[in-house]
Amino acid sequence: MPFDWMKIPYSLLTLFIVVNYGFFLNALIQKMGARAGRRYGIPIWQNYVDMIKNYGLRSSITHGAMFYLGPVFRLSGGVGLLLFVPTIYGSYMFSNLSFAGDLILALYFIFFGTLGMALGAGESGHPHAAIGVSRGLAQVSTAELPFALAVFAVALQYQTLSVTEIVAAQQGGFLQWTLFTNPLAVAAAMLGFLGSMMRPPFDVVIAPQEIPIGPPTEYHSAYLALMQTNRAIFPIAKIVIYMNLFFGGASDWPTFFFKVFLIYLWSAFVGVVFPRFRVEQSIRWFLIWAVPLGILSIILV
Amino acid sequence: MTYIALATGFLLILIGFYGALTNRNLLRMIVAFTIANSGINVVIIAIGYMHGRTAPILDATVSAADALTRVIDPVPQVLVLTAIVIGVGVAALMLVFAYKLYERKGTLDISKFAELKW
Amino acid sequence: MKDELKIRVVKGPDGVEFEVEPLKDYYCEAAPTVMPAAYIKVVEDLFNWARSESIWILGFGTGCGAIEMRPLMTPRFDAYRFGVQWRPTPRQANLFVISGYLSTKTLKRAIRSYEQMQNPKYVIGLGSCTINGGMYWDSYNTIKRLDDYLPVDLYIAGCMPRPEALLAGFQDMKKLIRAGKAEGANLYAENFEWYKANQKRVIHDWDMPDYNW
Amino acid sequence: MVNAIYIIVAALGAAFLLGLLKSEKRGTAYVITLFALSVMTWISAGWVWAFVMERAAPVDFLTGGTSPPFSINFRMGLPEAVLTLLASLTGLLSALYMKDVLCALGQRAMAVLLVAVMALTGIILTRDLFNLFVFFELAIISTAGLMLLSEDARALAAGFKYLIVSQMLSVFFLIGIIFAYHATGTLNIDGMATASLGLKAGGAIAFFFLFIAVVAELKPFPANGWGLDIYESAHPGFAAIFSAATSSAVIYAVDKLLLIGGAEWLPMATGIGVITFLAANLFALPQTNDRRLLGYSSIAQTGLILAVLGQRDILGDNVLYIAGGLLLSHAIAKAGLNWISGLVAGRELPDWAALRSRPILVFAFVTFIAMLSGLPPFPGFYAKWEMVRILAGEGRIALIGLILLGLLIEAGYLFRWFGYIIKREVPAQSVRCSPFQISAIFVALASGWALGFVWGELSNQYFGHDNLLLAIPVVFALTFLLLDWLPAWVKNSIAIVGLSLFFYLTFSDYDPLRMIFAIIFLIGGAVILLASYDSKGRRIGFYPATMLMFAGLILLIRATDTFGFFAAWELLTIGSYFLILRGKHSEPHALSYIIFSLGGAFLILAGFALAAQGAPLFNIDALAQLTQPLAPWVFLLLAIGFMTKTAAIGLHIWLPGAHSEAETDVSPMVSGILLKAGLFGLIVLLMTMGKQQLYGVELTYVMLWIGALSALLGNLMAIFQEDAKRLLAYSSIGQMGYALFGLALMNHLGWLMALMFVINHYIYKSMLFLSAGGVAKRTGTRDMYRMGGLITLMPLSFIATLIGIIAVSGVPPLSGFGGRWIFYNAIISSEYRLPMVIIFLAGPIAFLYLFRLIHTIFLGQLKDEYRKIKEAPFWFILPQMIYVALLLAFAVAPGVALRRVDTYLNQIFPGGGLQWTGTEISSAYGYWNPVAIMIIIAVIFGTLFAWLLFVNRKAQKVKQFNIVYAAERPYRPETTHFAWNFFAPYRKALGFLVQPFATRFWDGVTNTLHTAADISRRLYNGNGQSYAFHLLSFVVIAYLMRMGA
Repeated sequence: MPFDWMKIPYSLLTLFIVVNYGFFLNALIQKMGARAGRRYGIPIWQNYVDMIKNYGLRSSITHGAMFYLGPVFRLSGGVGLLLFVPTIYGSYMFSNLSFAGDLILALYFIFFGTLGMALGAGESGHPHAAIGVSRGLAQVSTAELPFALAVFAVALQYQTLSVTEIVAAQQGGFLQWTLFTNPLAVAAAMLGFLGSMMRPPFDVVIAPQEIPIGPPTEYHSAYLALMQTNRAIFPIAKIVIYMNLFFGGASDWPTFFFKVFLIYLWSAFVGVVFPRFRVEQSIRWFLIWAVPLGILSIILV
Repeated sequence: MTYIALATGFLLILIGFYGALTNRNLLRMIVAFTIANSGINVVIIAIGYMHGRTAPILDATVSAADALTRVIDPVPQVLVLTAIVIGVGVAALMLVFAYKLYERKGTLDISKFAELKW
Repeated sequence: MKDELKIRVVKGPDGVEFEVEPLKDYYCEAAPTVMPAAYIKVVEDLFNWARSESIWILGFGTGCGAIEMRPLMTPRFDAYRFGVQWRPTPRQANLFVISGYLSTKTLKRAIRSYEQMQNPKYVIGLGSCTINGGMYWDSYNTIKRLDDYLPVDLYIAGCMPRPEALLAGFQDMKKLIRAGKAEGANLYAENFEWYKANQKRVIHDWDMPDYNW
Repeated sequence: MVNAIYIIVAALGAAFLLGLLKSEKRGTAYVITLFALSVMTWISAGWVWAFVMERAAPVDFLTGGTSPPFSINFRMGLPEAVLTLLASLTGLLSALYMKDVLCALGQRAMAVLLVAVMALTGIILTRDLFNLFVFFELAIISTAGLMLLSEDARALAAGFKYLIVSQMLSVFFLIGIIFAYHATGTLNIDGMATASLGLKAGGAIAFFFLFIAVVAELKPFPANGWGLDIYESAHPGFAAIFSAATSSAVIYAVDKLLLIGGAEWLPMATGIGVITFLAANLFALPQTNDRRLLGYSSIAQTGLILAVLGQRDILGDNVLYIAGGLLLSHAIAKAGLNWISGLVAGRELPDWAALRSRPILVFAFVTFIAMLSGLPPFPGFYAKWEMVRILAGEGRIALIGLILLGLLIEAGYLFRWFGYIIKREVPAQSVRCSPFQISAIFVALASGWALGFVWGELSNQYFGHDNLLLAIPVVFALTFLLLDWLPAWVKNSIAIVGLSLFFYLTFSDYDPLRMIFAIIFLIGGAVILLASYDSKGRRIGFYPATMLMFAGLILLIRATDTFGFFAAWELLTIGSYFLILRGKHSEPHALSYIIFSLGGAFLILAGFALAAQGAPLFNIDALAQLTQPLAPWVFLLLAIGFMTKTAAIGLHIWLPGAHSEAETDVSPMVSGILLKAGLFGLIVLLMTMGKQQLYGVELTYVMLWIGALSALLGNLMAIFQEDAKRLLAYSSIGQMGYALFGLALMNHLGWLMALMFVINHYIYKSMLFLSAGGVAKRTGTRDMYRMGGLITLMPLSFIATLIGIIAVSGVPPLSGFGGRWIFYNAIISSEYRLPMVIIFLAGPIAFLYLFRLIHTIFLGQLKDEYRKIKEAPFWFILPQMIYVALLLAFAVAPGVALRRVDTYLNQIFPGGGLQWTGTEISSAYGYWNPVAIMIIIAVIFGTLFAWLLFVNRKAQKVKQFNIVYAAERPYRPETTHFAWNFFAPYRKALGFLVQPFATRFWDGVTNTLHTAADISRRLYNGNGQSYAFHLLSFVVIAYLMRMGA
């Protein structure tokens, strides 16, 4: 199959837009959180400055090969996730590298970064990193479940695993969105979404004082900069999937920005309202509240 | 007549079994079995007996020619003879065992020889 | 020295015995080096700007002044709007605020945490105690001059200085950084022997490598 | 041919001659005894030769010059010839075996021995009822006499108890004889049979007494306490005769009597036989004394044969083949085992560990217990197969169930015993034996194998099955027995070459589906065997076992009929059992493995038998033609049997121990390869039988649930393991659950996914087991929390593990993802929703244990004592690297293996397959492009890595304690390595799911059996009078049941 080399600059363009939007959105959401606490909050460009600062640190240490590879895995996971899913529906330019695989590829690629990050954190030899990973994996294993169920309900509903086709099926008015055609699946997925965004009440994984921010406790300078970049890309990439599956996708960038913002806002909204769960509490919470919805959605499809 | 003999025989067998099952003394048990053996011998004879005939011995009184009609069936008699011999043999062997057992433990109580179990 | 740091003989799974010297085998022995600025000035200026606008404070309260830092996170003072944030791990922190008096016991932890921060890193002495011992000038177990032990970039005087003073201090700190004058880490590396001698003079149960990477 | 009477004459003559000798001439006396026994053996052997080779007709020998009923006649036919040969040969070998004690006791003892053997041959030969009685009494008297040979002082009491019982029996016998005679007027057995004794007045009761008197000699339950006492206390040489020859003779006597009784007495024989078989095996369970155990086993075996005789109405002519096979197996094995017991000093079962000093004795032991358990290639196996086949054909299902249950219990205690021998500490007193004794055992051993061959030939001749001992893989495996003196690396090379060569020679035989299995079994086996080069020395016993397993595996995929399939199944089971048993602490685990496996195998046997409906040769493909109501039951039996091997949840408890305790290079074999045998069985089953419904429940749907639950619970249990290999073992349960799920989906993609799992699981599980094994070898522990930080010391092992866990977890770009992708496509087209949910839950859980595996071993803190360890041995690393390469290759080009299978599956599930366009693979629902994925990820990863390397080029490498530790410092690596109870929160939340319910259930079953047996066997209180009472009750109960029936 001849490869269309223009895919590469196009993909880089998508990447560029998403990175910037991610930095912006992260700061914005942080600011909104601050406003909810009646603070002014960080400047909107703060995350850029932080990243430059981290690149600008003169010294760094390494704990070994996997310590090095951890952030690389992490960011590759984020970038890959973004690029394996078409960003803008109907646009060849922003269909990215989605020819490589369908929804399943994206779903499983989410774990690429998680795994690599966990390995890097492990290599640091820090018990807090390991504790954080242990918590994170334990929590994500059940948090992903309602999402996986919902995804599958959607795949069953539209009888396809191709993201493009799923979006295509939702065109023609917002009532065609999965949100309205299969509300149970969306409900389950959106509850699962909370668990994967590392915001309260599910952020015991990175408990800042107890296990100083968990897995990345040893990471600094450029390592941290890479991970910060990922923090800009990854939530967006993930939200893109949600948007495509449940909210009709986006056929142009403004719609994209708007929908991504709203979906992101959902986790922020819950995050500022609720206190923190212990890990076993969140596991039970997902199993009791989110998973049954997912199961129902699969059965009722 | 036959029935009395048969009944006696079975009674002896039962007495023998009863004795063997109720007496703990080895010698008494052996005696009981001898009684039972006698009983079975009587039974065999009784079964083989035919009314009005004579013992299956060919001598002056019974010629070979009319033996078929005059003597009783010789086979049970033969069986009894063999059975007696065997019975004696077994009884003797049991006595030897009893003797040896007594030598070993100084008792003839069978319940004392229960080391082998389960 | 603590028992767990003494040389010990252990037996491997194959039955061969060998020595383990914790300080050598478990800790990096390298000394700190002076880290030059970026070769291109524009780049260094950019970095200095970023460093000044993104000050990550190590969340380590060493003395009573720590209480003055908490209000900075609250709506009333909200230091975040100045690019100031707190990090729970020294690896990610750039600024170490020694908040008030520093007992010799805590000094050891402060040194360790300071050394685990990455170059460039800054120290602010908060309150009089860090300048001359303050009201504890004759105490048997606090240090008197913080500058003898760690390279201090800035003092915020007072007993205690209020959060507003801290905010003002951060602004001054930013100016120092932007001007490229906050080179405490390099100073520390240059005068490493001197700092270590001072530190070891007051810390009698020294039980760590000379430089904590 | 020599007149059979000379058998008796030789013995009697020699016995008399002995009486004439002076008592000091013991040497001469011994020679005479041996000579007489040899003559008897020779005569019998001559007859056997005549019947077998020259197809001679049975001959009657008359004694009194007239024909019966006026005289006693002996008959010599094939069974008689074989049995007399057995009796006299056992006598001869025992005489050799007992040389010391016979010479010490003098010619009287020898005379008694001769009389005993003579009496037994008499019992076999005579056709006269009263003569039978006489020989019986002679046998009893001589038995009692021979009891005095024993050094055990308790033997006296045992002899006396025996005499008590036999006194009662002779009374019954005589009553029976006289009444039978009275009714029929003859004493000739054949005469009575023609006179239809049972139909005459009082005939039934007469026969009842006859029958009961002879059957009671077989020590039926519960009237068998005396027999056990004899076994326990007799001289082992005599116990061999008592067990092998006496039982056989008496069984033959029963057989003759049944000729008189006719068909209506057969159920009674079966009933007594089966009850005895079960009870004796059950009571043997808690037994600790070796000889008493052998006694229980002997009683059980004779019970089984009695039951078989009771089935002669349906077995017909096959009864000789079946009962004969069982009887000869039993006789040889029991003689051999009793002889061995004389060489062992201690009387507790673990004392037999002394045998380990002589591998030939261990081999003999294992041969004997295999013969007893009815394992291939011994006669018992063929007999078992034919018996179950015919019984099933006639619908005697309950009987099959009881017999198989008994066999399973018997195998249980026999293999437990074998475990003691291999694993327990060698006692201080070693094996003491003379060349005579060894040669006796050796003859038994040789005849066991020879009979295996003969029965194989017979099976070929009569039923068209292949002789297992002629199958090339089996022969190849057995050759290693002879080559065991060679150094391990030579044998290893031969094994690898053999496996590869066999593949090369046969690869054109396989369809694409079987091809996958053939490659995994043969080539995969060869690759794993590379790791075996690491073993030094000779590694006695490893190669025969391994090759036997591989022989079974390869025969399994080559089998076309159910017999071949089942035989292969049992072969691979035994082979793998021996392999697993080799592990250091694997004794209990190997035992539970063999019990579960045999249990499963018996279900398969029953299933096949049920399917065949009596047909001697049943093609596997013919399973497809089965119809209701039979088909679902066959399906059920076979499916459970196969799922035992794949360790489906509930039947899984053997797997973790067995796989984790096995040796380093064995774990990958039993996990990566052996588990596939179960999957292959399931594939064959589902391919032929398809979906089946039982009471309206679709069985594949149930399998779907089982698969899903196995996946979930296997994974869940894996995350709580501290032991690396145990973790991998539990993970296998989960992985097999996925494969099972895929198969049970019964659609094209489901099967493709299952096959993908087959390949993947072989590669990564073998790799991970080798890697974990290599680490365990270096660190001396398998507890992960004791390790940590090994990445720098064992980088290659780390890479293998890393690649392995990425592949297992299904993360792109490695091949595990392909499996998941097909999985999703498979379930999207399936209408089963609920089990899907379960398997969804299982997916992410895999990450938990996989991360734990790599983290706690290779990352984190390195411990003091492991600072100097080296990379795993080269021979462990080499296959791992091959697997890494394979995984990467398979990840990029899954089509190499799958495309042909995909096409092939179209025959079974038309449509619904995948499209292969260029490098892209697509289904009706989705698509993926493995090459593109690999390239994209590599490019992204490479770019970012290069960037990070550039910006962090000056990073200072620090050591393990250079971590921020809340301003403190770590104290010791042990307290800094977070590894133990790694997923504590998970346990808090979901720990209730992994309560060992299955383990508790099976423990409960075995405990109940043991306790019941332990309480019930107290029936045998050792008192002779109680035994007499048991006998009477037995007679009464038997009578009441007979009359009731």
